[in-house]
Amino acid sequence: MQSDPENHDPEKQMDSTVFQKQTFPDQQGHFGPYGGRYVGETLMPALIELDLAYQHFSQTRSFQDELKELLHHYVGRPTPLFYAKRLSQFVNGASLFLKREDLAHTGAHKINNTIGQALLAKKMGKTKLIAETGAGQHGVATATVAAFFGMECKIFMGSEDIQRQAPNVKRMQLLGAQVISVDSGTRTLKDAMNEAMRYWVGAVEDTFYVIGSVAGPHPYPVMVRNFQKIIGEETKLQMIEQTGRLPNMLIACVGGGSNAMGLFYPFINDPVELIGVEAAGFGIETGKHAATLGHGTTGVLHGSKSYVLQNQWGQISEAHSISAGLDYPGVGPEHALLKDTKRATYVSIDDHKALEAFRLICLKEGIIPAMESAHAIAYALEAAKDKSYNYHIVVNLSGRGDKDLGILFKGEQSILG
Amino acid sequence: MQSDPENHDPEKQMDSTVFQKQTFPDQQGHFGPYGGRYVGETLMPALIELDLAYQHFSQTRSFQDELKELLHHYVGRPTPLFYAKRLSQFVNGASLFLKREDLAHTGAHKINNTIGQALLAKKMGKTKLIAETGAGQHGVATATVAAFFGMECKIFMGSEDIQRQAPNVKRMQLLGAQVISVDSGTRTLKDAMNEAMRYWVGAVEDTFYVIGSVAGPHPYPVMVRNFQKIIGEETKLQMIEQTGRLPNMLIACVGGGSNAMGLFYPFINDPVELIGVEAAGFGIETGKHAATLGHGTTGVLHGSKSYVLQNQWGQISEAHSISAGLDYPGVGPEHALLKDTKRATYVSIDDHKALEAFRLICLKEGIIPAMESAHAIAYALEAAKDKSYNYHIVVNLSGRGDKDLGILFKGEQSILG
Amino acid sequence: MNRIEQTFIKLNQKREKALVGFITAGDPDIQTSLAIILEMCKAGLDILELGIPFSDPTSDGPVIQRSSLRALNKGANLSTIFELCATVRKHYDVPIVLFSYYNPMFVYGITPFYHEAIQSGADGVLIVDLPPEESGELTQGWPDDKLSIIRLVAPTTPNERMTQIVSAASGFIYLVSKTGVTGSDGLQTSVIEQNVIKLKSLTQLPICVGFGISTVEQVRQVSELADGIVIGSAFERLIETNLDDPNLPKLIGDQTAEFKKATLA
Amino acid sequence: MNRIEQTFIKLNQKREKALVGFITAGDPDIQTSLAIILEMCKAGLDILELGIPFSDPTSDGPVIQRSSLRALNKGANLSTIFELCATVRKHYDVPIVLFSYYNPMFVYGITPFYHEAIQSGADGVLIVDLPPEESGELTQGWPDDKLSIIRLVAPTTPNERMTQIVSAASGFIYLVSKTGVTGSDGLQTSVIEQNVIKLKSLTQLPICVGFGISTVEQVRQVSELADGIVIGSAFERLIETNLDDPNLPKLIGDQTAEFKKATLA
Ligand SMILES: Cc1ncc(COP(=O)(O)O)c(C=O)c1O
Ligand SMILES: Cc1ncc(COP(=O)(O)O)c(C=O)c1O
Repeated sequence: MQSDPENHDPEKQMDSTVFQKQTFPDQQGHFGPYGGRYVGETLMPALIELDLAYQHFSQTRSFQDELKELLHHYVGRPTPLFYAKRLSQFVNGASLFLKREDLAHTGAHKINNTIGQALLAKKMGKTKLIAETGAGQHGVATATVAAFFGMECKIFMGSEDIQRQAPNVKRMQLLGAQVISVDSGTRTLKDAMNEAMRYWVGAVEDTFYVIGSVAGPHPYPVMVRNFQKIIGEETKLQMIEQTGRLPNMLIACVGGGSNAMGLFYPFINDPVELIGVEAAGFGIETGKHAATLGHGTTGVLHGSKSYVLQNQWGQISEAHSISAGLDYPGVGPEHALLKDTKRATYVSIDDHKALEAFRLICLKEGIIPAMESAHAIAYALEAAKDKSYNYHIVVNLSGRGDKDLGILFKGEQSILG
Repeated sequence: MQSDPENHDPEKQMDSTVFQKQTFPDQQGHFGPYGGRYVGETLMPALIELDLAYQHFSQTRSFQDELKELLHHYVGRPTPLFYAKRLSQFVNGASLFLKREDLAHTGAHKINNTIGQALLAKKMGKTKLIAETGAGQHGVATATVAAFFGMECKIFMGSEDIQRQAPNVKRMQLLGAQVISVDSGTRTLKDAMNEAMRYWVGAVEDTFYVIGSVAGPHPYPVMVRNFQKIIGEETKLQMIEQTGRLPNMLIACVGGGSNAMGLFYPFINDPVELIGVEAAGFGIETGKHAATLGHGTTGVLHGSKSYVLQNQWGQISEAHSISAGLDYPGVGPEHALLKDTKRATYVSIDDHKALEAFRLICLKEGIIPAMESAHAIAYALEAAKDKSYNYHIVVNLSGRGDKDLGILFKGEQSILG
Repeated sequence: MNRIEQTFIKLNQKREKALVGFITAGDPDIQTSLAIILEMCKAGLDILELGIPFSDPTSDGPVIQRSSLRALNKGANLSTIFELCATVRKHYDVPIVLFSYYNPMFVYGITPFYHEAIQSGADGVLIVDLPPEESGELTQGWPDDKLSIIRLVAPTTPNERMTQIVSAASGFIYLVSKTGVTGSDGLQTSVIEQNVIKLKSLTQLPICVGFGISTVEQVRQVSELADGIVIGSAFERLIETNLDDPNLPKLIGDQTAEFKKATLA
Repeated sequence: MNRIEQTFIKLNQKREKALVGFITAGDPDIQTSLAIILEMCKAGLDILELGIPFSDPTSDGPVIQRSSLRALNKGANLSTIFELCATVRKHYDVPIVLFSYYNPMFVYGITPFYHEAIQSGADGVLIVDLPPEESGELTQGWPDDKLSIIRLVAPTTPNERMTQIVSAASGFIYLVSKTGVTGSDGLQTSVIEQNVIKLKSLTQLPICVGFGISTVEQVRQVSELADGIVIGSAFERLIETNLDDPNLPKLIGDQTAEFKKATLA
């Protein structure tokens, strides 16, 4: 009963050379058969306005200068690219480099995007920001820029995630944002996003919805990717500076997919392997996972067409991951295209392996990573194994793990043993 | 009965021009009448060895290169210097610039020092690190570099601070350090330091004691200041780059005094006002404060002579501050000299005002500061008031406030209201 | 001429307005749902909007969210819903509009969906999150235009865009009364009136107004402005508060009759 | 010749070793402390090390930390301690060494301290955290050398430094038996022996060994190597475990007598 786009979408036959001939998305936000705008009519005009405003302002010199300035002096960019000598020695294979998004203001890559969107909101004359959040990083990053630009801010967060990522809730509150607990559905990121969209429908005139990943309706996937691509741009320069050449492989975790797209995009036409790592949760075989690209099917969720985790009737499934930021049954449409064209490869890492990698990088490099990022590291450790040291792998350390202390400790006892 | 050094120390008559004629400390670690080495004989040889090793290695090219490299790629230096436009507009006086040590790896300036000391420990062939910690930031920074250099690590922390700064305890544990709860005395930083020194006496052969501030016996005050002075060096370059000239005033909080010395030192012979902000706790008049320079007397604590909070019999008093990192009845000896010569001015800010400033910078700039740093900001807000916008004040944002969420929230309720 | 057109012609002649009733298919279960619908038809419902429950109904307020959840928990799916539709069709000639989010249709398959819908007697579809821009895939997959495509116009829709929307629509136009999700409070009749007037200048299609209409008085007010009134959350709220009442279908039927009365001139 | 020198000469003649007893002045309170000291002297204590309690005793283990705290909580301070010292002096001729951290002395005032100490009959000082490098301030503040300055040598002290230390010392040399704070466990007689031999080649001063000596057997062992044995934590532990016993001074006296016996050749 699954409508398989392979059958009626000729574009699905594209291979990875397509990126040399064409840029994505098209005018309507389509990445091949994916993307687009699937929202209620109330929101359509807002999305069209947003698209035009984004196209206009993002091209102006003043917007670009202001953004650059903020990224440098406020966010702390460029973030370092760090050769992880001890981790590399430990795996005794490829050389591992870490892109240190954990050092960005608020502790993750998310702020690259929120500061861009908030600046756009300001230019558009919007006075209020809303956002959904899973791990709370996007919520904190949005609350931060809202405070910075003097805007009102509401953050929608699943009540389960509020439990899992308590410190981030407090941070948002200190930053003056109202955190709205979402009790519907799975009480995680998916439902927070549902609720944010519902709220937006009623407040669309003065409210800017700051989506936190390369998901959602057009123009969000392209806009967020463009705000995040600074990660890859810096990485490229830094690798060339530090090693004299491009890396062989890039690895990033994929929740909605923004840190991965940000890292991958500037390398899309380079001979560099791109690997996205999804959360395998309790294990793919248990069905309790968040490997949307690896084990999902085509569908429409949160305003765009992409891969989703769903049952045969098109009802969205519950995702599972120890990491709230990956615990999402959807994924950005550009990743769907990268997968189908085989330009990128998507793998998955379960909770257990992510915890092991988490532990390892704490102990070997003195860096406490976000649980999300630990998934990328875990896969990097595997990928590095049978390679030589002159094979260079860049792993996006998308965030720091302070927010995860709660899930890592039951009372005073660490679950890492 | 107080022995007042003014009476028998001719050096006490020095004024601030002395810094143009002389550098401090002398060979034995004296900053005028302050500093020195007041420790049991068991430790003296270790301090002498450390002094020689520090003098030797810190001059070598390989040490300097390695440190520079680590500061850049691992710690994330240079940290930004950020013009706080909204805060400046709010006070409507001087222009405020924030030195963003909160963006350094592990979230505070402390790592500038621990990475230097750990590198030195490695060169000296030591295999174990110990440290005291108050706010936990120095403990985390030490645990971090211990993991990084593959060394064993023990962190001594007062049991009251373990309560106040719970997230940092977890971080240290994740980084593989053993956190040793200190139940003696006031159960805060002072006693953690006592206990670390005691432990060191018994383990001095293979163990390097990483002191976290410009306190302790020689060579710690000079060594820590030199590892921290990168803060001021960067600030100088950045101010000149951003404003074309030196700032008018520098403001930093003073616990042991390392972030302040690090900021001040490179400006010591420049026409720049230096202001250290101590914690006034419940208020100076209540006697429950930590304003060592402002309201202490000369004494010997933790191996060096400086100002201390003590009673008439030379028994050390309990310090009080909402901020664990300032809650210390001693202070680095170089500050004592800066105070006596009037080269720097020391003021104090109580818990209440620190909280207000904390709140303000959260809401105005989207930055959650460490409670320690909030003291510096609070004073900056006052100092800025009657000045014009072309009076430039740099405030050292010594760390981020993630660690302080516990003390700011009682249950789910923020004490900020 | 399909049943929707016929209905509006008939109503027009009788100088009545259309009462469009939204019911989540399968809430609280398929059997009761059928009983409810039959009672509604008996009570004079003009058009049935049969909601296909979706796990993530982002355009809906809490009442319809909960009704969708109840239906899904009792196993409602497109297969049972087409059966339900066919059963209704056996008893009544009421036009049936299948209301859906796009994903359940898309996953079922665009073309199979079309055939099953026609087969079970449906007359139109209203796909809440499928704007004209994204409709190509659907219309290309459909062999003909026997299923009307009801389109939404919102208070935020600019004039040019209205033109574009109505030209892609058939059956009737669903005018969203206000910005907000279904079941939101408050009714601004002046806004509705303006939008109806604009739409009337653009299309011959009947205009039905929905979102947040829940009282008889509101039905009466909107009846003076538009060709039809859509009631959804009000019915679902009644279901929710009387879940254990064996008389539930009758209650909904009575409510339908009351609303219907208010649509008479 | 002061009392310390006289004592060692006498002991030497009797072929005995010195039993040096450390007691925190004012623990558990000034009265009991006096009673304890008098009993110790009666039991044959050779030298009294009278500890001035300090709030932050970084060279001391938990036993002496707690004893300091008890004394401070009961109000012990330099004024009451000088009185205590003077009272002991009235009854006994035992040499009294004031043991202190530098801060209480420094804050009292170096010169006033000297005069009060002499006045109350003290014979020397041992300042645990004042190395020769920092002693200038103290010696410059003192009018003469009537108060012996006992200096510490540690197992970590290199040879050259030993020379430097002993040349600044008077009274006796306090050889720290091991790396660690007071009250630490374990005794390495071979290390002690080596250090005593080294020191003997550098100075004529008697060598007393302390830190971690707590049993009669250990006293016997160390007596064969050095000129005196310092016992501190062992006494304080006895105080701590018998705080409520009215017989406490006697208990300490008995223990002193036992230790003293072990110092006889
Ligand atoms: C640190 C971190 N990494 C990764 C993610 C996943 O999001 P994305 O895939 O959009 O980068 C999150 C989401 O919250 C995050 O906080
Ligand atoms: C963020 C922060 N600032 C300041 C301090 C105070 O130390 P210092 O005066 O040595 O900079 C601390 C100590 O823990 C700290 O964590």
